[in-house]
Amino acid sequence: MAAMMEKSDLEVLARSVARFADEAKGTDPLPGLAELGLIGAGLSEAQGGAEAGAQGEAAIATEIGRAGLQATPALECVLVPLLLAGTDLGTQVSAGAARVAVSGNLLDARPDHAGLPFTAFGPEGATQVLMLDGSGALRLAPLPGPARQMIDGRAIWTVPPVDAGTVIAGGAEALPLALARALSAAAADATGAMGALYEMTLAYMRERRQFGQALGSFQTIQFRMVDLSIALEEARALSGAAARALDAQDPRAAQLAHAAWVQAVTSGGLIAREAVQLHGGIGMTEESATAPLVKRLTVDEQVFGGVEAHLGRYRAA
Amino acid sequence: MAAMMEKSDLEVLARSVARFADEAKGTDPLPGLAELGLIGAGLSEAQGGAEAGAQGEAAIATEIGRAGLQATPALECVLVPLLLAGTDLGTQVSAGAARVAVSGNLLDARPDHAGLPFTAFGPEGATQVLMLDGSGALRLAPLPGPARQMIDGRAIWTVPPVDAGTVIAGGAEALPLALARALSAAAADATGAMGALYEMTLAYMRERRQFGQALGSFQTIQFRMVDLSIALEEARALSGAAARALDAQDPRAAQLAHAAWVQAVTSGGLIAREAVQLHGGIGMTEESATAPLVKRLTVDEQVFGGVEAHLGRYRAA
Amino acid sequence: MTLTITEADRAFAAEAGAWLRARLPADLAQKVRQNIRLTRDDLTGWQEVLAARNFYAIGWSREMGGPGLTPVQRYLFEREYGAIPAPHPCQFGISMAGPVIHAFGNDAQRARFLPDIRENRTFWCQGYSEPGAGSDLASLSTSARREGDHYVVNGQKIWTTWAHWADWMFALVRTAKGARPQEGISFLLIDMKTPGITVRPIKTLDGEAEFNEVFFDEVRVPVENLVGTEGAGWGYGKFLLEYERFSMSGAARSRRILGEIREDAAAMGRLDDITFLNRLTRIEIALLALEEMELALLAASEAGGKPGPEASRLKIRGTEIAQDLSRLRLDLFGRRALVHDEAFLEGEAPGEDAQAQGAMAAWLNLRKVTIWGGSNEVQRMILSKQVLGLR
Amino acid sequence: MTLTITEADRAFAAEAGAWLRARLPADLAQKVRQNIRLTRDDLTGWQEVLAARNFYAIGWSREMGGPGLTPVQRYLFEREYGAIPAPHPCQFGISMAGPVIHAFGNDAQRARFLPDIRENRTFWCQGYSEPGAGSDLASLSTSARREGDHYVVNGQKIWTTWAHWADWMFALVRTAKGARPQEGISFLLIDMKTPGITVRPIKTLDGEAEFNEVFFDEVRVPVENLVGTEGAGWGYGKFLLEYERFSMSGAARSRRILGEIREDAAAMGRLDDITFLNRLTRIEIALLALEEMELALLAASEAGGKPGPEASRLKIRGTEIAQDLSRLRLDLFGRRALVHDEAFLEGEAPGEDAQAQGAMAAWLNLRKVTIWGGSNEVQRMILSKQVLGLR
Repeated sequence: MAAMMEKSDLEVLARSVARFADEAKGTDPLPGLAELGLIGAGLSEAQGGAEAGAQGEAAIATEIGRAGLQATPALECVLVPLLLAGTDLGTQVSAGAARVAVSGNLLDARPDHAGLPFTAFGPEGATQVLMLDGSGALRLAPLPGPARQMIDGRAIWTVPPVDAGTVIAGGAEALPLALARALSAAAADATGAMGALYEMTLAYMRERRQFGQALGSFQTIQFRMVDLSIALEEARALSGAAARALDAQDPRAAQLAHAAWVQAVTSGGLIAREAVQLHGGIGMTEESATAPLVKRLTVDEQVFGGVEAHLGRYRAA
Repeated sequence: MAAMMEKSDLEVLARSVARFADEAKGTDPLPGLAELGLIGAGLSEAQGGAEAGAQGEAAIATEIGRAGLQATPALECVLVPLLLAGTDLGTQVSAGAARVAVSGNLLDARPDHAGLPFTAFGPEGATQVLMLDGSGALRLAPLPGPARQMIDGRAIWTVPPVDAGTVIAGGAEALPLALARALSAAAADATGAMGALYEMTLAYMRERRQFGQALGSFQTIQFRMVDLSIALEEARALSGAAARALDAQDPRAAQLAHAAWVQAVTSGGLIAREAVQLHGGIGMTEESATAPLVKRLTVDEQVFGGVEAHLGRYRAA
Repeated sequence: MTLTITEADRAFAAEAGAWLRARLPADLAQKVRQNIRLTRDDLTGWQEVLAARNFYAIGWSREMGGPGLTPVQRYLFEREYGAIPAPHPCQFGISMAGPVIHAFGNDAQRARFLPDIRENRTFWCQGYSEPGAGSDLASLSTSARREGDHYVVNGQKIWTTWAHWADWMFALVRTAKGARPQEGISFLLIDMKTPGITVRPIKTLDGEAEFNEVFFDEVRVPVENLVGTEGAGWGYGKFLLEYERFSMSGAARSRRILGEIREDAAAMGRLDDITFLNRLTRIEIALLALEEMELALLAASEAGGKPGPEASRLKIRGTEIAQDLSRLRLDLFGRRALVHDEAFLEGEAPGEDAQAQGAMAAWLNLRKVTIWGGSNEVQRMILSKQVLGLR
Repeated sequence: MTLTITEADRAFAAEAGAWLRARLPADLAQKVRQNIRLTRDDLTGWQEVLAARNFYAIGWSREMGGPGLTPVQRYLFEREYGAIPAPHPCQFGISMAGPVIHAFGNDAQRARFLPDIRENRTFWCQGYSEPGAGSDLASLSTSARREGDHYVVNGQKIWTTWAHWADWMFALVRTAKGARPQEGISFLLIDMKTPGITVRPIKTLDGEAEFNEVFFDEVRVPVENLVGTEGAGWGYGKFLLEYERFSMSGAARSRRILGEIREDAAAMGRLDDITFLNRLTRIEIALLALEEMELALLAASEAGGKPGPEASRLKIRGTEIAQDLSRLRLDLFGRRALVHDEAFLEGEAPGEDAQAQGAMAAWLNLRKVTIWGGSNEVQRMILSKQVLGLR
């Protein structure tokens, strides 16, 4: 058995992250995350972590996703700390003193980028990127310039195809497990975002009146909300199962992580689309509290890969 | 321009087929079809037909599908007469004096049956089957034995892999156009069946009461019926377009036939499933007027091939 | 919420699974695998095997004379059971009549009916639906008028599964006209051999006749066959519907069928067909989610007792998944599924392509699962009102 | 039902298409192709080109000073128009204000407003929706109280596309409280330069600001700007909604975008990806069906005049298909669509991967099409009541 938090500890952790996340909306959350020990919290104590394991990472990601913070916990709190565990840079990352991005091809576990530029994701201000080089080695390369923005405000880089930088010893071996944990955290993040969207939509259906009655009294609305609630429960069920399996070192863990992500994309896509449609015009606007979450889910699907890619990786895992 | 019936002639044809079809329910309809000149009606007068063209064939197929007769007009009234046009056997077929089945691999336009037994479809009592042999030639082979039944009562044979029988000269060349016309008729047949199912379901929603009100007054039911009506219109639109394009010798005609079939399967599948579900327990029974039509649509999808197969053939056409 | 599964639980499940696999007759397994219809003897014969080890009334407490499993053990047992191609046991006695009689009946009724149910000596059917009251049970109209120490029953039930095989029916009947339609409904146990009962089979789309209409013409039922209080039957009926819902996910069975489809596809060389594979994997992931939702609900109800209306989610998704699987199987076999051989389906003749032949009938037959047991529309009504609070 | 297309019709369409292709500025075409936001000048400049040949008010009769096309010619023109990456012309003047003024206004209003609309000298917006009345227009509350020869308008409109660019608004306002909410609504033309009007842009998900809130604070509108009869505005509004619905299939535009996606996919070497291809082909077939449904409705209305409520089907499917296409495009570009460059989208800087960059913003922006113009839910209500007769 690897690190596995007790249920009561997980609830305490979730509550403290939720408090932080509510306050950190609209700010750069990384200093606060570092201060609270939430970067690399899933690492063992020997590696400087809090033994929170995959379930702890999922709890952190869920609350960050729910609040729609300008962070990608699957990368900043999970993948980068796991891949750099035991290095000086890793220690700096966990302390909030260094910021490292991750390349798209690494997320795909595909060494070949065919000499083409590739994308990288991570915290604003990162100066280095973890990537897979042409030989499949994990490499830490300099980022070519300042970040650009994605539509939800998070950072993206376009990186020229260089095989420069330092090879991280043992990184490629650590990759499969680290990616599974990152994907589990990404799924948890999505469940947080879609859970908040669902609650906002349900509240709006109760309060908004049209044709002389609450929207929620129309049977078509009721049935659609039921289907959203089922989609949400499905995503939560698989996200939780993936994190528990990772902590239990269950041989199905990597498969479950892909399954959790497929379900997160499926449920999240439905909930995001319906949240906009059911909110009507308001849901189309920047001003709606739903907007950052709709964008977050839409962006993350492309960052971590869509359903079809992960159906294949599920079968291969 | 090939044979193309005027709109008013098509309506007269449709009405007379409808009259016949209502009377022929539960009987062997082939003698009557032959008597009315509906077998091979799409052929030119020189070939012994009525110059009804693809639109006439579609009108015939629609009414047979609507009534759920024990016939497959796409095969018996269209494909076999077209492939045997100008032969003595063709004349006998049109007169109702001979019955010929069609192999599944011919419907797929795939010569290879890899030495495996294959299926054949056509009228009860057929003794010969049109098939593609291993070299791609059209061949008329003896049927090995009496027909078995499909779940909707129509005939099916399992044929051992023989390259016996007579090669039909020119048959392989006539095949692409004949198959497009057969597919167009199959789509028309399906629109007839799904149109009848839709009408029955709409009537039932108006009359059946539950929880103290007509089912049709529930908004979820209303929206589902709207979606069925749209699905029906889509199928009708493409089925009509395919038949008109065939008669106009439009180069897009074969493509449109595949498109019409894809739409027929998509709309027909939805309408059949919803007809059962919306009728509730009654819809599950043999006694319901919906039963033969639900089965017909389900069977025909497998006989003529499902969506994925025809998406590919659409692109290749 | 996670379930605590002890080593003892695992050992129990492993042993039960091994026992089931060893006992299931090969010919019966093949019938189930090939979607061949079962006879009454097929079903009761197998239930006899189960009952001999007290595995038939599997959900019953020790107090009821059952094996007294914990919810976790029960879940693990169902998982083992679903993994083998065994018939789904008739539930009307063990999961419906039995629990209601135990909960609301009197001691004499318990002593008279429960042992026979547990030991597979009586075959039960459920008299709920009526032509005018399918999903809307409150509007039922079959009447029971009191005459001395009998109720005289008149009316009609429909969709009565296996009424033609049944010894007993538990029925909801109207004993009074109440202000609300739910009032005045009573729960009656009816001996199917009583004069005045006519059973007419209803064939379903696939040609099978598991449903029936049951007509009651002045059928005299002794008053001692009333369960609980006259007029309180609606509450007992609802108790059962919630019970039923939970067990209707069919996840374990779907898991087995998924495996069978993968085997069939491998045999047909279809495992390089990405379109087919993606459909299969999507269903597999939906099934994983269903299994985890079931576990979560089990964990939540482990402390709190009976499952809440959230169980409607399991019924909805479980039945949708079962239908998706049967459709995938039909599409996999394609034209090979088109021969419809009544003799084969009745188990009277070997099928020439047995694996494929049942696929069409199975797909048509499975349309029922989103209709019965409270249609999926009714489940969505329950969820929207009781869980989401929308009205 | 089939449409009769004469040789003259075809010649007209071919000539119009060639003219349009020759006139469309390359930089404007590129902006449209890359989903770059348009400026007011982009739009009015192009409308100027169209108006010079009387192709702007394309649906207008000769009597209104328009080109007087037959329905078939109009359809063929729209097909040619949709095939080029040209901006969708602003419809509020030509398709909405103009036809209502022509049908229900007086001669003075016709003379004053129609030529300016036709010749692209005035830019119009539509004052329908309100915060409390989106799809449910009958409950609108912006008031117009009569004071001498003016109406004094107070209240708020929302979702007013291009109000920040508009010279004029046509608005539904409440001039009286009627027994039914539809009564007491009037149709008013409001000069956007009138004191008391405040326009506040609303940014949509994609960062664009095409929608606005418009606030009215004691805004004085001369009574001669009332169209038709006071209190009869609801009828005029409905006249427009039906008009709008028919033109909202967007089939020609979707056909062009489908072609662009195929080109992009070919350039990316994705045409051997069966999963992608099947999605593309499914949408293509849905689009074919939409086109044929549009033709059938056109043929049916050729004799009968204006399109009926059946046109709601075109709106529903047309918008769903447009969204499916934009989603396919987003998934095709994947991570390449993730850079969000406001300067690029504003047309102020070249994009480094211009073809891909607009895909995310376009997808988010297109969520609106199933909401506006009568949400697709409202279209389904119309169809179920008016076509299916369910109530």
